[in-house]
Amino acid sequence: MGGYTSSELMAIFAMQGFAGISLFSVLLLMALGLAIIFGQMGVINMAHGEFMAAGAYTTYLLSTVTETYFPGFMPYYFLVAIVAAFFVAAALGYLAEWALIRHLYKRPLDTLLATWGLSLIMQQAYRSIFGAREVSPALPDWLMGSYQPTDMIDIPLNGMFVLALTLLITGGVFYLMFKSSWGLKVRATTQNRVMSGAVGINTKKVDRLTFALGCGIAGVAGAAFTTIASTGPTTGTLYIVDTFMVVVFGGAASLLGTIASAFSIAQAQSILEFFISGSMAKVFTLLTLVVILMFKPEGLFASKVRR
Amino acid sequence: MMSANTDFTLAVEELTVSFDGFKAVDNLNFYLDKNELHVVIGPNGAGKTTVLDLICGKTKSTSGSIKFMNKELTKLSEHEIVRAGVGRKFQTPSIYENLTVFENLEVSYPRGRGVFGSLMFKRDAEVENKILEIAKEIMLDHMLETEAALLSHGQKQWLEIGMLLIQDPQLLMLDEPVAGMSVKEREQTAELLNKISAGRSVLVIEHDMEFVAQIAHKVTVLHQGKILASGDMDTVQKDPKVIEVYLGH
Amino acid sequence: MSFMYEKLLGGKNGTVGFVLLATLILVVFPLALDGFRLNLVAKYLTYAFPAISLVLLWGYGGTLSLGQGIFFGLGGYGMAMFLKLEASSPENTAIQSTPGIPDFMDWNQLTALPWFWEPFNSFTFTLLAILIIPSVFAYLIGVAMFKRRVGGVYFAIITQVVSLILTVLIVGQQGYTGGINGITDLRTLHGWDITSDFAKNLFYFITCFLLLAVILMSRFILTSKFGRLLLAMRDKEDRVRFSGYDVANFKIFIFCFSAMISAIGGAMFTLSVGFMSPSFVGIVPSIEMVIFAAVGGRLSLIGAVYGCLLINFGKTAFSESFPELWLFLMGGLFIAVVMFFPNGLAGLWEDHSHHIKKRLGFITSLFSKNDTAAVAPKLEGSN
Amino acid sequence: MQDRSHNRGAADSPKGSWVRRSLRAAIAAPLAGLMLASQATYAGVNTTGLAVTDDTVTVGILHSLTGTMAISETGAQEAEKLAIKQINESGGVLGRQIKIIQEDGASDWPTFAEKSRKLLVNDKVAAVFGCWTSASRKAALPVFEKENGLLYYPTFYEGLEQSKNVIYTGQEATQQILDGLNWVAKEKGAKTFYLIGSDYIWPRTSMKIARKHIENVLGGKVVGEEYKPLGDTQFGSVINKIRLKKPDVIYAAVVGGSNVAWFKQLKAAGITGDKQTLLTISVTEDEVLGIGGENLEGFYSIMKYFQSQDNPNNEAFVKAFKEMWGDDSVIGDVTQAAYLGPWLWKAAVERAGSFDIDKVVAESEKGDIELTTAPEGYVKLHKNHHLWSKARVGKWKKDGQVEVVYESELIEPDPFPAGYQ
Repeated sequence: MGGYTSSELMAIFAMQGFAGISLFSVLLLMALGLAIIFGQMGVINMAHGEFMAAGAYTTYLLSTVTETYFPGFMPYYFLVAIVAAFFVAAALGYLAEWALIRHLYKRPLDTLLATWGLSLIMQQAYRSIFGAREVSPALPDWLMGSYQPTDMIDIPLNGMFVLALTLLITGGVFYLMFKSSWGLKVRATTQNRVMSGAVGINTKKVDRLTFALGCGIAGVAGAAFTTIASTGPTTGTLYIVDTFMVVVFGGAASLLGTIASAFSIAQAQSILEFFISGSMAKVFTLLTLVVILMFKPEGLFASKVRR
Repeated sequence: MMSANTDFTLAVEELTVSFDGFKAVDNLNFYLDKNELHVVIGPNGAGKTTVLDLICGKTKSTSGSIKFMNKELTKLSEHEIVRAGVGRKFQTPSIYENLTVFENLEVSYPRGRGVFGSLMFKRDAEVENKILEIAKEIMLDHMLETEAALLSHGQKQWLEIGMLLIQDPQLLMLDEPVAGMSVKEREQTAELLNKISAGRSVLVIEHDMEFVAQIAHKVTVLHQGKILASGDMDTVQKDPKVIEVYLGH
Repeated sequence: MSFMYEKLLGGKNGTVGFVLLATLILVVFPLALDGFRLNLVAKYLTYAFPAISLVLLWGYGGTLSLGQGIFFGLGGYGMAMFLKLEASSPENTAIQSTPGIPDFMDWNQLTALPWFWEPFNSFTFTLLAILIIPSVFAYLIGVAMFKRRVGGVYFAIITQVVSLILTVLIVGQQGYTGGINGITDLRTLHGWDITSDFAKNLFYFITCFLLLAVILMSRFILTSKFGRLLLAMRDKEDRVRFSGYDVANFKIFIFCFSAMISAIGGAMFTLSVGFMSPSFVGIVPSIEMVIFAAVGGRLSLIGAVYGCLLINFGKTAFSESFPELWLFLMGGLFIAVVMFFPNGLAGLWEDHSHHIKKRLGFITSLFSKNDTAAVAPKLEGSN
Repeated sequence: MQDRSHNRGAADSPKGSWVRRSLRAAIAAPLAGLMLASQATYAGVNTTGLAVTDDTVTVGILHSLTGTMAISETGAQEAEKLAIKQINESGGVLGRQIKIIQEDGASDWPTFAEKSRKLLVNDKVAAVFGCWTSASRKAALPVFEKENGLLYYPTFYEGLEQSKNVIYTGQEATQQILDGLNWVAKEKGAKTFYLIGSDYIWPRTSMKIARKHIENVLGGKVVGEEYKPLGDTQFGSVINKIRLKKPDVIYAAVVGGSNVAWFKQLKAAGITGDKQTLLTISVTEDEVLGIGGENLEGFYSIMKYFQSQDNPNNEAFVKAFKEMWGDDSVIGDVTQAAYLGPWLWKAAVERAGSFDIDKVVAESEKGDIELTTAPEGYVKLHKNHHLWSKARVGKWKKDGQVEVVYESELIEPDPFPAGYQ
């Protein structure tokens, strides 16, 4: 790194750190929903990426409608879109649980196959409805551009927005899962379905709502994602494996683990990318994860339990 | 820590296991003689099943030693422990429901245990005779071709015992062998246990005190991971600590 | 002979199913189809190798691998490397800056053949490599995973990640691998034109014979004590372990065997289609292989072959007439198989064969049961 | 709309289940003898058993209608159908109406090979217009060479190929790259370049040529070269590297979904057209639909064709295209190149007086087939199967169209450029 002034290096350091944090928030936002569905319920939802795409398409749809009919509302539509994305994806998730998942709780490998089928159907549905072309909603001006604390440092506004949104959602999930009575029911149900049923918890309802919540969060991730990339019918498939790695690496049942794991994966990937090519950075990151998981199959942060 | 060799079939010394700080078994010392049928009783959560898990290698101990015929078991993996001569029956009958009684016993037959051994395994007269012999012992010789899923609950328990017997273990560990059995089946099981304890050591976990009285040579009461009392049935039943634990709950 | 009959063919029922399949692919297809369609069927049949490997590994062993594409790809790439070297003789590549190396290396400014390509000049080495490299790779993964008792869902996800890694690696290291284009333009094998109609027909029959051989070998495994242990492990792994078996070794063996089978399929794919590309290594083909096995019936070796043929014929027919509907159909098929027909075609055949028997009378005395009959009662409770 | 349905009808008629077709083939076999007699009447224009009758000739269109590449390939197949429709309306080729058999490559390379074989062996088409990615062409190429078919390939590509059985109507790498670099060096005084592309053969080859040209001819310096995996959407680290190196020009060949993320993130990081010169060889009007004009404003593309090009040929073409495919459609470089395919084929066939592949190729190889009506302006087919064409630099505007700021002379195609390999 010869030939650069220390202030230049500092600036790069700061921005590189933010690039990692930005990737972290994307990974975490996507993994949170999966951590609930996979970690808490034990369902392998291969269609998780498609629920994310549902959120992204909802955002796109709202932006188009707003642009055409309520141009004055453009600066604010995005906030509405996030909420809408949540509910659309959650509703789809609710439906999927009812039609599909609930029959398969005892057969985790089969949920994997069935949800893969679901993902194919959803992809083709997106293609039939929105076309094969990648779409990208028009963003409000306040999401564009960057914050410049010094001459050399540019922190993208959309990255900061996604980060803030991630923190908000994470906080919400924590509250819901660990502080609310509903969270207690979810945790009780996932730990002992029969017993929970016996003490009067409507386990079917809990399952359905939990699944819907996970999908809803995926939808929010999709909405947030439109600020940095485009949406196509197969967008979801690009992230599903990474997302699973985050959850598995963190230790499936641990939300804190998911956060730590998203952070370490994002920073590793982003720092490696600065020095070696993108493909090799990805190969190294994934390979390291696989090797670590081989030595510690229960994930980094799983608590030791009696088996 | 090295413990001295003994004449006991099984010598458990200073055995401790903790799960995230919770000591399920705490500094346990425990010995088992040849030809002894030993029953472990105790309230729920006393650590009975955990002790069996530790001996057969399902759970790894935090510290302490388990010696089986002077062979240290704590470092061995499960299949090595089995091959050393320890058999274990699980609480709920653990048999292969999709296979017939004959096949269940055949799969447990101690030959062709390696990958290639199993590929080349031949069902010869020796195997068939042994299976027949065991089937008679567990009272299932008339049902050899029945699929195991169709057996009654008691018969499943027997089948699992038979799957252990066919390996001729020196130590047989049974976790609640009469749970869910009819009165008649209990009697038959008691008879079976008395018969098979000849020539080997048997360690039984049981709740049913009547059954315990029928079979036990020696009884140990476990409470919160520790031994509360040990001795013959009468002594144990009269022990005030035992009465306190059982009635205090 | 009785050994052959019982162990390899699986008794009367197995023999009938086997003979029917052999007749279909060795007699009916070659007579009924033109060269173009027959070559297509050859391609489909190469997918049946990984599908069969999944019957063993997943149906019987209870271990779902989402990485069979890895092994299919390794086998395919092994063969492709040999053929590419032959196609890149200095005379054929005189136009390049460095003649004598594969064209894509030249485009990527490589000036010498990488060391790991060198041995692929030998056909013997190539054949051995196709069998051994995937097995060794599977052995390494297997030891790391099964010895630590990683199974079920985690095994599925990790094998999936490994196949992703391999794809990214192949695409990223294009100077050594041909990148996303794959290794293309393969023409001769020891100077013999592999694109001729005769060659294509020959490859078809070789594929058929290898496939039938693989089925017989798999039958042998399943009818041995090993086969019963596989089922036993799938349902009560602890019981098997506490009967004195080192469970991991059995899983490793079947994983290696399944890798080897898949690799044979990959190698035949390269020969039949004439090239290999990373799109057969990745996540999507690996999952498609699972669906071939699932549609055929996850406990039926022969069903896996029919599953492959059915889906691929369907794909070709549909993509010609209703390309938009294909994914809907495929997705629906996944869901339907999982939810309503967990035993796939083999299960349907089983359920309906006695109805057919009534109607067809005499003929059904031959057809009434295929090989799946023997295992049909064991289908319940699979995962 | 009527013409559209006509096309579809023509394309659909040979379809149906393959089983049925095989049966039909079996029935048809005894009739083959009878057909020999009628063949005599057009034996002169077809001695090799192609699908030609007295009043029709069948060609194939082979693009991805499904899968990830469907987005890009839609325009190309639309343009090919438009050209064929226009040719038919003007009397066809050698007096024969063109019938289309369309096949779906499904974004899957072996499917391209499989369908090529079907078109050539089963359907005996006289020419195929198709393929988009290099990978699909590489997969199909051995089939075309083996079965002696003729493929018109529309995409700008890396070069390094010249097959007897392919006519390349897009530009090879040097035609696209060199003049653009000259222009930016001269116009912007650029000395330092940062090269970034998606990780596959076309960007890598293009960058290799660009680097040699920058270093050896322009005397400039390449300060960074970067390849991102296809489909990757995280450009934060790359953008930081670019900031650190402060290149005069970013030279980009990012494709597909990554493209959108790349330009969005550039804009978010404050790297915009008014502050930074960026030259891309992978953005046409098609891509802009996804990227959004506002994210591209002020950046430059080098292509041989832009929709906003101002000439009568183009005006008519754009009008006809929108009439056929809707007002919303946009036309990119490849779409235009695809439109040339059927016209070049018609010209070669009519000069050869035959549909025979060998004769058509021989005419094409004479190096003097011209099209004066091409939307991009005058083009000529070179002996080496590629087209003479001009390079154009366009500056992107917010509305997703360009202002053409530079136009070169006709550039000779050179698929194996000496000194650049």
